[in-house]
Amino acid sequence: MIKKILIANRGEIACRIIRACNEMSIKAVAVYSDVDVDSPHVLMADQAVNIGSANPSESYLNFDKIINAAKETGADAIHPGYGFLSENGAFAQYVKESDLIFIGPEADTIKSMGDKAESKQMMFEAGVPTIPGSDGELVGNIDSIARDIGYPLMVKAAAGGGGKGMRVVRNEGELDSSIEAAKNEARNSFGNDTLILEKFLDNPRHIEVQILGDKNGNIVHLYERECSIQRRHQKIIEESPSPAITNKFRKKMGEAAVKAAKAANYSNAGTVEFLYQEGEFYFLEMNTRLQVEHGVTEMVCGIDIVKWQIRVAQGESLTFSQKDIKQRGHSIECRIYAEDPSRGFLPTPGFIRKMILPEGPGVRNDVGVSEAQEITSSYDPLLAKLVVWDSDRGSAIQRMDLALSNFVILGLITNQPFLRDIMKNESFQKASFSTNFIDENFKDWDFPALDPQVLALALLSSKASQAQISSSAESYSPWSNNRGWRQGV
Amino acid sequence: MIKKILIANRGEIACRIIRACNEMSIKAVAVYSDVDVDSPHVLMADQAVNIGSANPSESYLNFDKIINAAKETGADAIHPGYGFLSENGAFAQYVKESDLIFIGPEADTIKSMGDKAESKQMMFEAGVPTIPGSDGELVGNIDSIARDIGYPLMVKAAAGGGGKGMRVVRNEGELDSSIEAAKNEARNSFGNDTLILEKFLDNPRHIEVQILGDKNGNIVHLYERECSIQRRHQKIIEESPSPAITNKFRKKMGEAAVKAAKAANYSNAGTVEFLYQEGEFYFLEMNTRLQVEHGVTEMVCGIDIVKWQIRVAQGESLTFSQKDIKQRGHSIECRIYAEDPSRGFLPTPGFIRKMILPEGPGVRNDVGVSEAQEITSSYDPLLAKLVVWDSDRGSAIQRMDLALSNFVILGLITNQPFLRDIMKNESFQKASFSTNFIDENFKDWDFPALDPQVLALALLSSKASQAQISSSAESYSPWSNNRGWRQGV
Amino acid sequence: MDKITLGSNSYMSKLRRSGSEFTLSVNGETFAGTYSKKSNGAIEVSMNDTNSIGFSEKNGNEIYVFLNGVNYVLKRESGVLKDNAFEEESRDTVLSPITGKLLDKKVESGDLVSKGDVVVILEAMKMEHRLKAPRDGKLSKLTLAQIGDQIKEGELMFELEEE
Amino acid sequence: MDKITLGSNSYMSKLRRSGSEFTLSVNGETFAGTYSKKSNGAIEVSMNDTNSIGFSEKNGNEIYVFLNGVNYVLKRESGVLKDNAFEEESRDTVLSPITGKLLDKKVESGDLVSKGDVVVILEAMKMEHRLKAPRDGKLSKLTLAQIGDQIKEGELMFELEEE
Repeated sequence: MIKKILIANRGEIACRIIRACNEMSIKAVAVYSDVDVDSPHVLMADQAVNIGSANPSESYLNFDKIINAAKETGADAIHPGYGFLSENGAFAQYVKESDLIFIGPEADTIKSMGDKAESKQMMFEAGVPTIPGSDGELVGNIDSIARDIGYPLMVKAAAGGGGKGMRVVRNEGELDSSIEAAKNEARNSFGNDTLILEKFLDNPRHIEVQILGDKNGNIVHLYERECSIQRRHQKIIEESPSPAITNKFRKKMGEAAVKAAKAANYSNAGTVEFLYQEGEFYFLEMNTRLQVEHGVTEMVCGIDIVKWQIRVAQGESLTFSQKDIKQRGHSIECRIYAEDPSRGFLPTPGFIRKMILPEGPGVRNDVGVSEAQEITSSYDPLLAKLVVWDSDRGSAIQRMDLALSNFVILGLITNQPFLRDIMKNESFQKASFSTNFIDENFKDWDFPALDPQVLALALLSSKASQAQISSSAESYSPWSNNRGWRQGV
Repeated sequence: MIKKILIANRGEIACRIIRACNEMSIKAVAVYSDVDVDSPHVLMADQAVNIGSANPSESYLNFDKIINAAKETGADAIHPGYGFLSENGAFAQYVKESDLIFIGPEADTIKSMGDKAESKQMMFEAGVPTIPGSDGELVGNIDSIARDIGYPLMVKAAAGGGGKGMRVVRNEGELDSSIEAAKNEARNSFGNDTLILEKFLDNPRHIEVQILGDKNGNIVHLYERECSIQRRHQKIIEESPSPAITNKFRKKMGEAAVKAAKAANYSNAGTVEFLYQEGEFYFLEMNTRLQVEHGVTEMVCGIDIVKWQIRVAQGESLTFSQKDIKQRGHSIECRIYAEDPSRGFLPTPGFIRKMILPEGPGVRNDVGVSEAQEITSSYDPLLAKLVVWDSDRGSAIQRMDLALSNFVILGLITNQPFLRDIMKNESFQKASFSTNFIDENFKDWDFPALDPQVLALALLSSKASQAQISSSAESYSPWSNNRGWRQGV
Repeated sequence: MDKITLGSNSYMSKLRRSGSEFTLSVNGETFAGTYSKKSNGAIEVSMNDTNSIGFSEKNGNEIYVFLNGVNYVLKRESGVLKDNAFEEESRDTVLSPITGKLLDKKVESGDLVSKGDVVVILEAMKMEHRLKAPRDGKLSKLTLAQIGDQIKEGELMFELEEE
Repeated sequence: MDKITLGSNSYMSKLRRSGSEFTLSVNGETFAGTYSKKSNGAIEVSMNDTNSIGFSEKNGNEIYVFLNGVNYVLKRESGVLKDNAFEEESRDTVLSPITGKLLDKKVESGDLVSKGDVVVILEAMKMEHRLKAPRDGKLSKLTLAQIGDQIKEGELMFELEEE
């Protein structure tokens, strides 16, 4: 049985995992970089260890510092959260070799799923739908390969990334010139002009399925999440169930995800991401870790995913099977980011001068920051996840809008006003959207014109009290010596 | 369709109802007494009307002031919450005669259920188990009546109340002297020595069933709540489901409650309270209103009781039937009171200098107070209801203990430390308790001996900043003129 | 020397600070520790190899503390001499345990009362509180407040003549 | 007269208080209202028959406001003369839009650049931000910061020679 877990992460997800540990009577060890000394995850943990400077490679990404902190504090397991080392197969292996339990799938699984080509091939062989394409290097009769895949399609540099060497081909007439252009661009960008062809989905939804497996071969899915509302290819609003699919289709996707997980010999929590368009779905990738948006699944299925991660990591079997898992009602998550939606979602560091969270029935706050905290530019700008549940999608949207309107945060620009506008958007309310939703509906979003009352209130404001402004950096800190820290019993 | 609701209440339940209105796009009108001018329910509402002085009979209990406020603001319905006018049949009738919708059952139902003898008789006739007794005035062969009921039994003044003229009779030998004593006491106290005999339950549980009915004759139950943890006959901890009963028994109680509600021609939300002992349950009373502890049922059944109260009040039919209602997981509520558990639960007014609410998965805060608020001695000392949900009772207890331990409230004595001790109590954890639980386990409860760290922190404290101490009473208030108040759009 | 009281326990305490260090004496025992203030107003205390973070505010003779998951309201008497610190409350004097309203006076000044007799009834937060005679005796003092008047916690309600 | 800016909108505003009353002028229009401070630090504003309660704090040239369910960060320029208040930002000067780290400089001072050419790359919160030349021209100034150095929002990154 696990007695003490080191959480190799920070922010809201570290807090989330510490809570689960506390509730399971497991001690929680936080690690923190210099700038995070007063962060909530440090204050919530039973012990905390300073692991270096703000630069992630010297702290949250540093294998040895994390393993050493675990050894020093007598932890017997490491939970990587999401991001940082969570999908690093070498780290998972190193944890195991250090005689610690890695709370996640096996290192080999992480590695295979991390290689996009290998994972796609594995899923294709397992019979999971993948995006039709030229199956490797484009040779032979290109016209006929293209016809087999069907238009529109995408020509891509095999070595590519970042949109370079990529062309959408709408019809046969565009094929030759697009291949020529992509080839040139690929040669110039990557020194390699190998191309592949793939079906192009111009209006897809991003729908993913939550997977949970134990070490005894039991794998279930916890149904799907709709994650199409994205900006810059990053999700900002997620919900469960997806309003786009029927129950029959839902079952089919769930079964495909379980098939994918079985093919990958999966244990612990994971997510199979699909693209969905016009009644077809295609494997996109598998995330071998806890997902940011796991909360909406927990609300709808009534299963605590983090607690189950810990249980299966210590060898326990799932106590339920697929037929026991039921979706109930509807859950939506909004990610509250320190970013400016009127300027391309630029991150906006600052100092949280005041924060009041929404409360009430069906409202869940997963928060990683607190009042009087400096939000630095060192890390991801995610401040909090606001999750609501209600009996149906319409009610959940209204609950979310009310909760957002009760979310007070002063001291930095956040996407809160933007999220409220999305809740009021008709296409969102009708669930008629794809991953292009933000571009199509909010391309030139600006903050609203000001009511004179706002200006009056602004000009009536007084300076914050000195206490709130004072920086925490100068205060005496027991952690600066890299000492362990224990909260009294 | 209801467009605007006046909430004839204050505190957390007024806030709860205002939230439901907001989510249903219904305008909410708050009423408030002079001392409540800065209370959260006033600030949350779309409009607020001052209805008089702190004395309830001049404000929250005053029929005309409330009806006038509804008329002035153009409200079309009144929600009474719990307490105050919620079980006043004459008020319900007055609301109806004023051409307003009363959000609750019919006035006649409220009146019959408010008369303890009438309601018991009605339930007995409907075939709902009632506590065996002498069915009215005690005449004839008392010994044989007593033998029929069985010992222990209770002799009670028919006109009684407050424990006067009441004797527990353990065996036949005590009968005559107890009757004599009760008679004298009854005569002295009430000028009426009529007695009744009733079976005495020495170790009962208080289990109640939530009822929901529409105006079209559909009545369902939302299963039971266990409410045995009481001090001074007032609940402080409630949970659902009850850990005391089997599923078969649960069904039986639910059916009895529906039978009771049908006998009373019930619509809207209500609660049938039972006493349970040794495999038998007995009708205690019916509460014809929303219950304080409705939240635990909402968490377990996934049904928003307040929203349904509003829907059925405007004539909508229930969209689900009994078979659709399922209990899932376990929910516990702790009532956070301004009271001193070391001094007989005396109320402890004060000023809330700091309040930080617990957050995270499965945690719900129903709060009626805020930081920098004066808690006066004018009203009930309930500050907040902390509700948690988890997959099973053991996990829910651990979640509640963690949530309580994250509930910061400075400035007045609360029962928070006492509630934490209950969560750690073995009998509570084993669900082995009756309504005598507090007396049996915490009769001489005292605050814990202090760790030197607490004393150090106490002596390191500094005075609160002036801003926090300043009273709100002197500030300019737009409400003092009894004007309506509108929050900007 | 301060006398700090919580429930039925009292602690003769003294704290001396020097920079971020302090010495605490409690009922004769001495502890050394360090402390620091956090940006959110919390205070971190390090004592006996244990670090804890909590909140603490004082107001008049009350100190409010949150530490390790428990909220405390402590009473403080400053400058108390150690000798008379633990004196018992008199059985002859009855103070109001609450802030509330005077609902009724059941006897008059000078009356004889028996142990358990109700002398005054107070009301706060919708509940009645009956203050009873702690022993048999003669009522030498009774509150001059009128029925309906506000009463403060700690206000003298009545006194019995000395035995 | 203050110039208050949010997003692409600016407001020439002036507020005069007298007791609990105030007069607000916005872009030439005038409003009368009253206000009061609440015990929890909130401010209630009454204008145009509407009462609203919100929070407001200022810090340097920023004002943070929460009102009617929306959080705002407003920029304030004090004592602005009305005439030059709406002057456009120069297309010749590029400031850092974020606080972050200098990741790379793609050209050197004095180089010729074409519109859209990346000049410097910044990093904040794990994301890259590419600052591009707003027009063709010659780079007359380039930040002296070294790669890896911290950059503040509003710091001059580069300047193009006048046309």
